[in-house]
Amino acid sequence: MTLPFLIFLTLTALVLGGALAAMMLRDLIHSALALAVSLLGLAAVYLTLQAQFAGFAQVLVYVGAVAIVIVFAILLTRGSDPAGQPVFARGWPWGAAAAVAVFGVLAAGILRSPLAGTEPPAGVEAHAAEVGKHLMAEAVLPLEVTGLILTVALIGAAVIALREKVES
Amino acid sequence: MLKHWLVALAPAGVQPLFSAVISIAGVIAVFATLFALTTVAERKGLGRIQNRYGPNRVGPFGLLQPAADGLKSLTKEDLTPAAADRWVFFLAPLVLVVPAFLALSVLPMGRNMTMVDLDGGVLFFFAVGAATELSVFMAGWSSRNKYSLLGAMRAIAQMISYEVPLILSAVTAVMMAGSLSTDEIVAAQAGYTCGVPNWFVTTPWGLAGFLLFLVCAMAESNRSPFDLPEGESEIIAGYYIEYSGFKFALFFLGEYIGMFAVSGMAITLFLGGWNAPAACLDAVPSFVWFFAKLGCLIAFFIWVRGTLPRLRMDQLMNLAWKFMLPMALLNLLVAGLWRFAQPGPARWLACGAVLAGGYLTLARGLLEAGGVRGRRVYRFAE
Amino acid sequence: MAAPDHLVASSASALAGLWLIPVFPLVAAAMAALLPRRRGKTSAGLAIAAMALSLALSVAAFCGVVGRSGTGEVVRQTLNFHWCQVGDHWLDLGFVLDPLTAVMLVMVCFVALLVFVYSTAYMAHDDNAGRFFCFLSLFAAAMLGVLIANSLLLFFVCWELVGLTSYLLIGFWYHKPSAAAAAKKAFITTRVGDMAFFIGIVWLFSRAGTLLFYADGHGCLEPGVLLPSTAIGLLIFGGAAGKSGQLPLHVWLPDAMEGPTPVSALIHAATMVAAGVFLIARVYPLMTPHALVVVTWVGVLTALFAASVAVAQTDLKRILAWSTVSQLGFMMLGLGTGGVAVGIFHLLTHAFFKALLFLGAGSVIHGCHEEQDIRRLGGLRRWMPVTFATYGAGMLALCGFPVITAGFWSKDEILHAAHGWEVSHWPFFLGLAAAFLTAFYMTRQMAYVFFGESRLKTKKGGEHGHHGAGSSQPHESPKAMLVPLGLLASLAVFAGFAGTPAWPWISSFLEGRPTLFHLAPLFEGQALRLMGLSAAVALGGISIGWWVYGRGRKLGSGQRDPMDSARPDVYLLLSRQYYVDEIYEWSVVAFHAWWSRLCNRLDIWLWELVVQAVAWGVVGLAWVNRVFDEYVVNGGFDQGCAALREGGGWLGLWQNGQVQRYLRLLAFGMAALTLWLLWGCGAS
Amino acid sequence: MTPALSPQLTMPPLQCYLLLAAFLFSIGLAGVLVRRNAILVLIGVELMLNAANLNFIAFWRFGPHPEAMTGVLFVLFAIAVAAAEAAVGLALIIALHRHYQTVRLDRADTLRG
Repeated sequence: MTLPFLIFLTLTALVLGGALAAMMLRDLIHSALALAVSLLGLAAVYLTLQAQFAGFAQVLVYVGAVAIVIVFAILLTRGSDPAGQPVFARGWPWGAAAAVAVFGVLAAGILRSPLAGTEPPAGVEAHAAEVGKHLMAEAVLPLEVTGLILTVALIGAAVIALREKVES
Repeated sequence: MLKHWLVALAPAGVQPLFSAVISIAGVIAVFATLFALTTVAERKGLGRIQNRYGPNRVGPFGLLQPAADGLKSLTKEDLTPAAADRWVFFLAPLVLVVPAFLALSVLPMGRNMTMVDLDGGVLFFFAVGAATELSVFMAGWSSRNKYSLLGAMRAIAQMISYEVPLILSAVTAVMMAGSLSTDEIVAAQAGYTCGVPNWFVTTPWGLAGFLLFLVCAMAESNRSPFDLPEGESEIIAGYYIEYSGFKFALFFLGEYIGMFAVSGMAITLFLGGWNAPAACLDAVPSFVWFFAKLGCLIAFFIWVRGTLPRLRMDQLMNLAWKFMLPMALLNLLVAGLWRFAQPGPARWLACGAVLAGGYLTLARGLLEAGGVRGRRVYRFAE
Repeated sequence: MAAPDHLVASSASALAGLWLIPVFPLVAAAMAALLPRRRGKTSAGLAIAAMALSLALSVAAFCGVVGRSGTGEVVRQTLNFHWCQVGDHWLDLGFVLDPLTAVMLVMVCFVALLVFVYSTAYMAHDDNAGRFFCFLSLFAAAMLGVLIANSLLLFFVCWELVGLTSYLLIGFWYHKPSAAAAAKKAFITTRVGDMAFFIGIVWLFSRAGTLLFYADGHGCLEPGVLLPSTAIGLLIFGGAAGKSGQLPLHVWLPDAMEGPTPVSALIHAATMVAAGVFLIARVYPLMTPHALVVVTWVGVLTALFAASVAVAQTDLKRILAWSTVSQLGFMMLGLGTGGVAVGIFHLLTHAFFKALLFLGAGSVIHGCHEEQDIRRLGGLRRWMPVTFATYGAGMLALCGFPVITAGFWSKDEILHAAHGWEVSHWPFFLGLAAAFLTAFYMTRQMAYVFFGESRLKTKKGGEHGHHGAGSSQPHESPKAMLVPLGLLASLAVFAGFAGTPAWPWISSFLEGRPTLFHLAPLFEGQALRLMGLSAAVALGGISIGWWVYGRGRKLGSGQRDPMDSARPDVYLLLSRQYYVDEIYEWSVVAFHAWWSRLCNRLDIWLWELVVQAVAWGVVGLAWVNRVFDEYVVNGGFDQGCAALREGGGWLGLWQNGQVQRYLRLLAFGMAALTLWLLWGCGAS
Repeated sequence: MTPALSPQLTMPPLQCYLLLAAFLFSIGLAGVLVRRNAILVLIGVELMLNAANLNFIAFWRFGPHPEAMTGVLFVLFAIAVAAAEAAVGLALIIALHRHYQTVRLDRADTLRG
């Protein structure tokens, strides 16, 4: 029971707890916040994996942007459905069963996989400079494309959300 | 130095932990005091600006006023609205304060006086800064109050809008230093050329970036003239309207710490961090310079708060999206130009010209968008 | 009589321009068709410009041919190309340029150009002038195509196009029922001839395997390719008769005068109706002696018949139409007895003076407010002297006034040839009679129209917007109409000298012989006697006509025609055109009507019965079928459908728009897939 | 924030991370499959994406060639794309809300067969 393992367990608890809460809670705002918590935990897990850059980006994007946007959406669509309705959709046990099945299969696969118990190479660290070099070297095309996608998504989201107003 | 001596006292096994604890304690102590001083300084400064005395009763020159306030807020009844969402209501101030302190942890306050030297330091800074918005929202939403919710909405809109130019203007410095680590950025600004320190602010792009960063910093820390979220005259106190007592104090603290943090980041990025303004002054301990610069910025903040009126919402958004963002992008471009053009007056002229042109066009467009053309009319009371 | 041998100089230089000749008017027609309706002037300009270009090109071609001629053999350039493949061999089209084509080209282009110019004035006040010039250009294109065609197929195509445009132009004023009827009549009547023509073409193709006229020794006109057969010749002559209004297909031509006068001048006097003659001249090698006998007889009979009918007509243009028919008969006579040169020579001269006459008549009609009845005209020489002079020239030419007119020489050639015909002498005498009658009725017409005093009614003044209301005075026509008249008049006088016995340029040109001038044949007894005879006949006709109608005698609607008073029965017969129309009415048309009625009866009583029986049978079967359907098939089918619908309903439950259900299925599928990957693949 | 953690301290083995990712993924999947609120479905999708990211990072860290940074780069791109996806998805949800006055997925079944 080394220190890293303890840290890992606590973070796992944070992540999974947050995720479960996000999925189970009745109040949408709560689930959004729980999501933020879970993602924060995940970012921490990245840090334990020496992927600092990814972790910080995770926090910046998810906690700083996505969570906020989700909250906005929740507030904007509030009051559309009367309260006191069942949280779960019809036939939700099937869904749960499906999820469980998937988890079972994945877990089985992971446990049976030959990769089990591979030792991590030592002294690996994702330095921001390294990441930047790679981003600018072999991953430059994906980078540009991502920028394009983001622009398109920005405009598209604005258009979709605006459409009704434009019509009326 | 002091720190190292203390650390040496500790048993070897727990030295890392001990050093960490010591530095954290030190930082908290220092900035808490700074916070206290700032509050009183601000009140007195505003008083002077508004032609009155300000606090001058408690202690000499009212210097003990903050202590009195703290005591008051501690002893005040801490009440929670019945309809409030207790947990969120309770968590919101913490979520505000903790990241603010975390953000402090990457600031180099002096030579080898960075608590945590991450190589993604700047990124980390902004990442934890993002938590502020969440906390503001939590506060505004959980207290089930129209005004607070309005304030929260305003605050989030404002922060999201201004975070973009903030980060973009910071990126210029990162580009130049070629690193995200705050230490290296400061190191990149060390040294002097013919007496002038090589702080980034001494270059055209650096100056523009610094100004942009400063404006965005004001907006991020909800200070006047960007204090719409807590505009007393409009929505009484904004998102923390329902908070009282110690939680309110925490919010107050959080806001100021946030201000310190962002000012510190401005210093780190553009004002050469803890570097002395002149070679001859290197003997002075480095953290002095850092805090001196911090003091100047704080004074500047107070001055602005006392001087400028509050913006309107549309003006706020116009400024963010129609001026700050394009300006920051242009500044990014200019930084690239600077980086790859060979040194000389030509470089200066070119970059300056580009920035000036962009500034003029954007400013004109902004004025037209805001509809604030024409001479200003002064009215004097008889 | 055709050129024994020919020299095929396929120098595309001369021929490259050749195909352009019809293309210009075609383009003009297309553009005019695309122009807005009101732009009559523009399309007129287009048409005239195109015609002028064609004229220039054809003159160039003509000069080229003249330059090459005189070598003792016919210079003939051809340009053939594949058109489409039929079975295993090609249908070829081609152009030919030989003296015949060249002469005709120049004539057609020249007359057409004059008529176009004339029409600009004549149709100036017609709203549809644009359409008019479009059709006219189209006609010119088709006609030129006929001339330069080197393939019977191309010839036939252009021929039919000519017929179409003739139809369109006769019915140009389609709002007049008579015009529409005349157009239909012309179309259908010529169609009868064209049917024969077409059968002849097909037959020829089956015999010769090619429709090219001349193709380096493989053309159907060239010796040794096929031995001519009388039947084919007669069939082709049927087409020619239809187009040229020979007996018994002449009925359409007089009615065709319903069209605008320029049309009558260009199409129904100068060019199209002459196309029949040209056809015979073109395929002369196919004409066996027996066929030529038929041609001769038909020609001469037509000449006499039409001339006699013309005597008793009272409509200005109808008289000219009948005289056209009779002159065409003369041409046929010339072809039959004298050969290509004789017929074509008369064709050319006739084209000039008949076009002249028609244009003059048009000028008269134009000046007298659309008055066409010669009994209501009169004394016009005072008001329109130019028209009078030119018309007189044309009239003399038509009558064959000795020596100084073209008609005299060409007709003299024909009579000469007829006299020299060894089969029979009758055509000669009949021709003389026709010539006499021609002179007679032309004199009559002149007397009616230009002499005596005016019998114009003053009622027609207001009808024409373009004359001031009430100005009932007949007036001279504008320049645009007079200039063509003058040109044609000069040609009507001088064209004849191209074919005098002393200097038989035309015939020698057509047959490729060098032309030499010596007066000997002119004064050689036989020719001299014949010339004297025809001159006497012409002068006699004129003088008798003058004796009967001239001399200031009272004429007009009030009085009966002198001939009428003399021999009413004959006059009636003639004026009714020998009742040919009526005869056709009683015979052909009546037979058709009877036959159709019979077919109708058969339909109603015989076939109807059969159909009814079949129908009842079918209905009975249908009943059986229906019973079977409803109680046997439908039962099962309905159940099937119901089952399908049920199944569809059940399946539809899957497609219930619930995203999450789809996703669940997806998830299960994914799980299953992964399982298979893990164990299924692992095992194998 | 555990920069003090140095690699020579033995880390938990790969399966732990993979299992965590699988569990996170399943939770997100379950949320997608059982919640009626479209926004929550979107949240579930985000969770699944993050599970995938975790896998990337883990494989990068434990993989034979960490210096290639493949996993990290992939995660960065995934994060960017996920942000875009969230924006568009939420915009869609808002449009849905405008159209049907609901954000319940089982109400938006216009495509019912």
